[in-house]
Order: sequence, then C-alpha cells, then structure tokens
Amino acid sequence: MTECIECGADVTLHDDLEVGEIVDCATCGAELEVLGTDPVELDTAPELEEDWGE
Amino acid sequence: MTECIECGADVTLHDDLEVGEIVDCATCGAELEVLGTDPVELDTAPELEEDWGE
Amino acid sequence: MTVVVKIGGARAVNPEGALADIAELDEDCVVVHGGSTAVDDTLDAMGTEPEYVETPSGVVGRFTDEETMDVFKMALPGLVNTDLVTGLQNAGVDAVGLSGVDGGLLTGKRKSAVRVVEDGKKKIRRGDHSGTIQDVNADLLDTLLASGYTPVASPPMLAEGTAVNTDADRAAAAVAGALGATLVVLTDVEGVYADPDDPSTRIESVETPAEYDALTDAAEGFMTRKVMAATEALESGAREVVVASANAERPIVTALDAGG
Amino acid sequence: MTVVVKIGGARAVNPEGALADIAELDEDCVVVHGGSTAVDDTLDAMGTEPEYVETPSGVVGRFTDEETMDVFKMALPGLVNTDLVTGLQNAGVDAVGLSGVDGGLLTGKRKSAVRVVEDGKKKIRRGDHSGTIQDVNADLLDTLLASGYTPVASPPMLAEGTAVNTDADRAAAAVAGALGATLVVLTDVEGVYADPDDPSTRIESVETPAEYDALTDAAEGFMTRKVMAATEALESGAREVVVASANAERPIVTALDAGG
Ligand SMILES: [Zn+2]
Ligand SMILES: [Zn+2]
Repeated sequence: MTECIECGADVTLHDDLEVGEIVDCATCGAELEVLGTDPVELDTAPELEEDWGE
Repeated sequence: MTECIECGADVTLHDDLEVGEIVDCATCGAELEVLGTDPVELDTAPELEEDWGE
Repeated sequence: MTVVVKIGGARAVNPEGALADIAELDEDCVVVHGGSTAVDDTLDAMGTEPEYVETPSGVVGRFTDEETMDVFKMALPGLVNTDLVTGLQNAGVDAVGLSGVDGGLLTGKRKSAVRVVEDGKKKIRRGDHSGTIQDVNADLLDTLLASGYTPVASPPMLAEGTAVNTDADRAAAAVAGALGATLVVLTDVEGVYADPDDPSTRIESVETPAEYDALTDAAEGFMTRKVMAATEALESGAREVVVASANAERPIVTALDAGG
Repeated sequence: MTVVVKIGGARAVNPEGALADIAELDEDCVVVHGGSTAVDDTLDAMGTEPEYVETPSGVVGRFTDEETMDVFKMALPGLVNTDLVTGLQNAGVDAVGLSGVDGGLLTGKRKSAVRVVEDGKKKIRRGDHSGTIQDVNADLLDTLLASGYTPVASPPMLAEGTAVNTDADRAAAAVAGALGATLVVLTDVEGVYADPDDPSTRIESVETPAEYDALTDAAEGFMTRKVMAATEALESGAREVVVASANAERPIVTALDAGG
C-alpha cells in the first residue's frame, strides 16, 4: 500500500508493478506514474498531448 | 599453358590462378588479366590510372 | 504555382514514374519523402527489432529511442534521400536533398515522453525522439527554387536542439502550407473511396471543408493519417491537396489534372 | 573572403571547438567533412568487415562495393552530416547539409576497376564505387552563402549517374579551389613537421610552390594525402591552405591567424 500524493488515500497496487506504469487512485481518480518499484515511488503522471501520428 | 593474346607465345601459369589476377607474358611483357580459370581465359589487362587516395 | 509532391521512401517502390514526371513539370516543385521501411530494414541489418507502441486511443507509432534515431538519420537523409536525389539528377532534375534540420527547415516542439498501452497497462515511455512541426523555413526552399534547384526534403525535424522523428505526410503538409502550394500525396493504394467496395466512388481531390469532411469520413486505416495531413495542409495555407496513386504511368501530372 | 573548413567526421572527435569557431567567423564559411570511421562503425554494426586494398604503389584505400556504398550514404550524408548540422544550428550557425550529389555539387569520372596487390599478386578488382572530382557546382554554394546559410558538404560525389566515394580532403580542396577560398584543414595530429622529432619545426602554412615542396618532403604517412589535397587546392585556385590541429581551443581562428 502506498499513499496517493494527490489525496493521501491508500492506493492499491498489483504485484507486477513496472516503472513507467500509470495507476489510477481509486479515491480521487488521479493518474499516478510509477517512478520506482523497490520501494514504490509514485508521482503525478504528466499530461501528454496525444498526437495522431509520427 | 595458354597463349599470350598479344604475341602468341606460351604463357606459364601457376596453379592457384585467380580471376582478376594479372599475369605478365615472359616473352613480350604484356600484362594479361585472368578473366576465367576453368578454362583459363586471358585478356589484355586494362591500364588503370593510379590515384593517391580515395 | 508550386507543387509539393510527397512520395514514399521505400526502396522497393519504384519511383521512376514520379521522377520522370517531376522532370517534365512546368511548376516549381518540392519533393518530400519518408522512409519508414528503410529504417526498419537498417535496424534489421543491425540485428535490432523496430519498436512500435500503441497510444491509449489506439494509434500505432514508432518509438524512436536514441539508437533508432541514429538509424533514422542513416536511412532517411542518408540512404533514401541520396538515392532519390541521384535518381532525379539522372532524370534531369537539379535536385538538392535537405533534412528538416538543414537551415531549420522543419522546427517545432519535441515530445520525449509518450503515453502507451502495453499488455493492457497504461504506461509512460520516456526517451522518444519525436516532435511536431510548428515552423517551416520557406526562405530556404524559395532560395533554392529561385536558383533552379528542386529541394528534396525529409524528416528528421529539429526540436529543442535535437534531430527527431516526425511524420513525413505531415512534413509535406507543413511545407505545402508554408508555400501556399498544391500538395500531391502519392500512395501505393489507389486512393480514398466513399464506398471502399466501389472503385467508381474514389474521392480524387478536396478543395472545400465540406469535401474534406466527406473525405475524413471515407478514410480508413492508415489512410487516416494521409487525410489528417491533407487537412493540416489546407488549414495551414495549401491551395489544394490531391491524394493519388503512385502506380499511374504519369502519377503527378494525372493527379494535377484530376485535382485542377 | 570565403573560408573552407575541412573537419574530421569521426563522432569520437569532439568538433565543438570548431563549431563555436565557425559561429564567430566574419567570413563566409563552407564546411567539408569526411566520416570514414563512421562507415567502418556502421559496417561493424551490420556484421560486415570494412575492406581496404593496397595499390601497386603502396597506397591503401577503401574498396567500396555496392553494399558498402549504401552504408557510406547512411554514415556520411546521413548520420555524420545530420549531427554536424544539428551541432552547428545549436551553435547559432544556419547550416545546410549537402552531399556531393546534391545539385551536382561534386561531379567527375568514376573509377570502377582498381589495380590492387593481394598476397603479393597483382589483381584487378571491379565494382569499386569511387571517383575523381572534376567539377564543383560553386553556384549552389554561392546561392546558399548569399542567403546567409553555411553549407556543410561531404562525399559521396556523382560520377556517371552514380553516387560514389571520393576522398574528403580532396573534396575540400576542390571546393576551396572553385571558390578561390582559404582552405583550413583541421586534423587530429598537430601538423606537418620539417623534423618530426622537433615540434618547433612545424610547417604552419604554405603559400608558394617552394614552400609546398618543403611540405611534401616533410609529410609522412597519412599526412601525405592532406598535403596532396593542399597542393590540389592551390593549383585549382585556392588562396591559401592551412593544415592545423583540431585540438586547439579556437582551431580555425588560430589557423587563420597563423596562415594569414
Ligand atoms: Zn488520490
Ligand atoms: Zn606476350
């Protein structure tokens, strides 16, 4: 269990968490990016404009 | 033994002749390019300007 | 009038019809090319797998890490561009190759992080070398055209001081917009069909917003990108956009006749 | 006055001193680069051995078959040129990359067969992609210079309709000759010494036939090619040739001061 950095609520994490993965906070809905897994470190996931092609 | 295409004299060839090799006619001094080895085919080797670098 | 011709960059596609056509055009011409298959072939020759990622909305695109970016430079401004310029020179066109980095031809903002979906998981991938064109150096193209040269341009573009990948169709669109030119997009497919099962419903050109709304509705699969690029070209100032088959005998003249 | 700067193309060599110097030059500048090590590195990444052959008179040179020629296009106008142009753009120089194929910048005759010595045997090797520069399209360079751009040129050259390898030092010499420019050849070695064991005997510039006779006598090993290129440059119309170290803090300004 780790705290949501937006609302402070506990965030449930699955076992095979990967760096770069985005998890949603079930309480406030914030998108959190996994910066590290051992120990788990979360930060607000950046908004990234999606483009239709490169 | 093969004939020199320049002077008609016999040209002595060594065993491990290679395509592209240049052999000299011992009689007239002509440079002969080996175009094929089985059977042996000779032609006058082209003059190629040598350059000092590429 | 200036014509911007977008051609594929695949070596397998024989561009000779297009090259001969360019030689006979009366109009000033700028060629823009891609070369994604050449990038994949070169990666393959080096024993590396190309990496494609899918965005949350389902768009599949190349992930261009630093090593892939080097291969991209080798394949596009290196192999494909040099071969095209050589082919044009042999066809009598005084072509000059340019990448988007040359003279800041194609500049804009870099996107180094992308949201992707892998195995159903949302992820952020960092280290991508891609960008979105915001400015075109039309002066460089005008300078060359005025002296009788035919610019042959391709990605990469220059973003925040780095050469990065950008879509070649969009690059052609940006160039056509900046020059107020007619854009001819040559493709291996025959075009966009209002009814894909009925060849007589091919949409040959778009000149009005209503027409390209119809085109957008009709475009499917990978053609979507070409249509989006066409939209961008028109919105940024291109006179007209024609999407046409590269396989016609005189593909560009045919496209211009159809579009004009 | 125009300055032609020949720089190495090796990625390992940090060209930043030279790039910053170019940004501060008051003179028009054309950059010419090679990139032989980048060709070898790319061949190596593809699992291919570079092939060097020796001519009857003992000159060692690359044998450029068709596959190697493709890699050459990837490495020089692709990777090395794009990186140099990017570096110059970041240094504030509005650089535009060109290969010798662009606009027929470097044209001449092809040499596809070479006499070589292998295992003591004289042989003829066919299929080489190399050539000798006979003409330089100075108009293309003048057009770009007049519009404020800095051309960054490299082999290949265009010979009989084919892109082929040519020596970068000689390319720089031909460009300097065509422009009546001062040629600054930057090298990794410190220069040519009248007495190689005495650093004080460095020959810093050559301006007269007598001086380059002395230089020719002094040059050894691979420096011979640089001296031959310097000779060609002067004979074809270059104002002056300076061979200088790339490792100085301000290599070009230092070279011009020494030469001027
Ligand atoms: Zn929360
Ligand atoms: Zn004989």
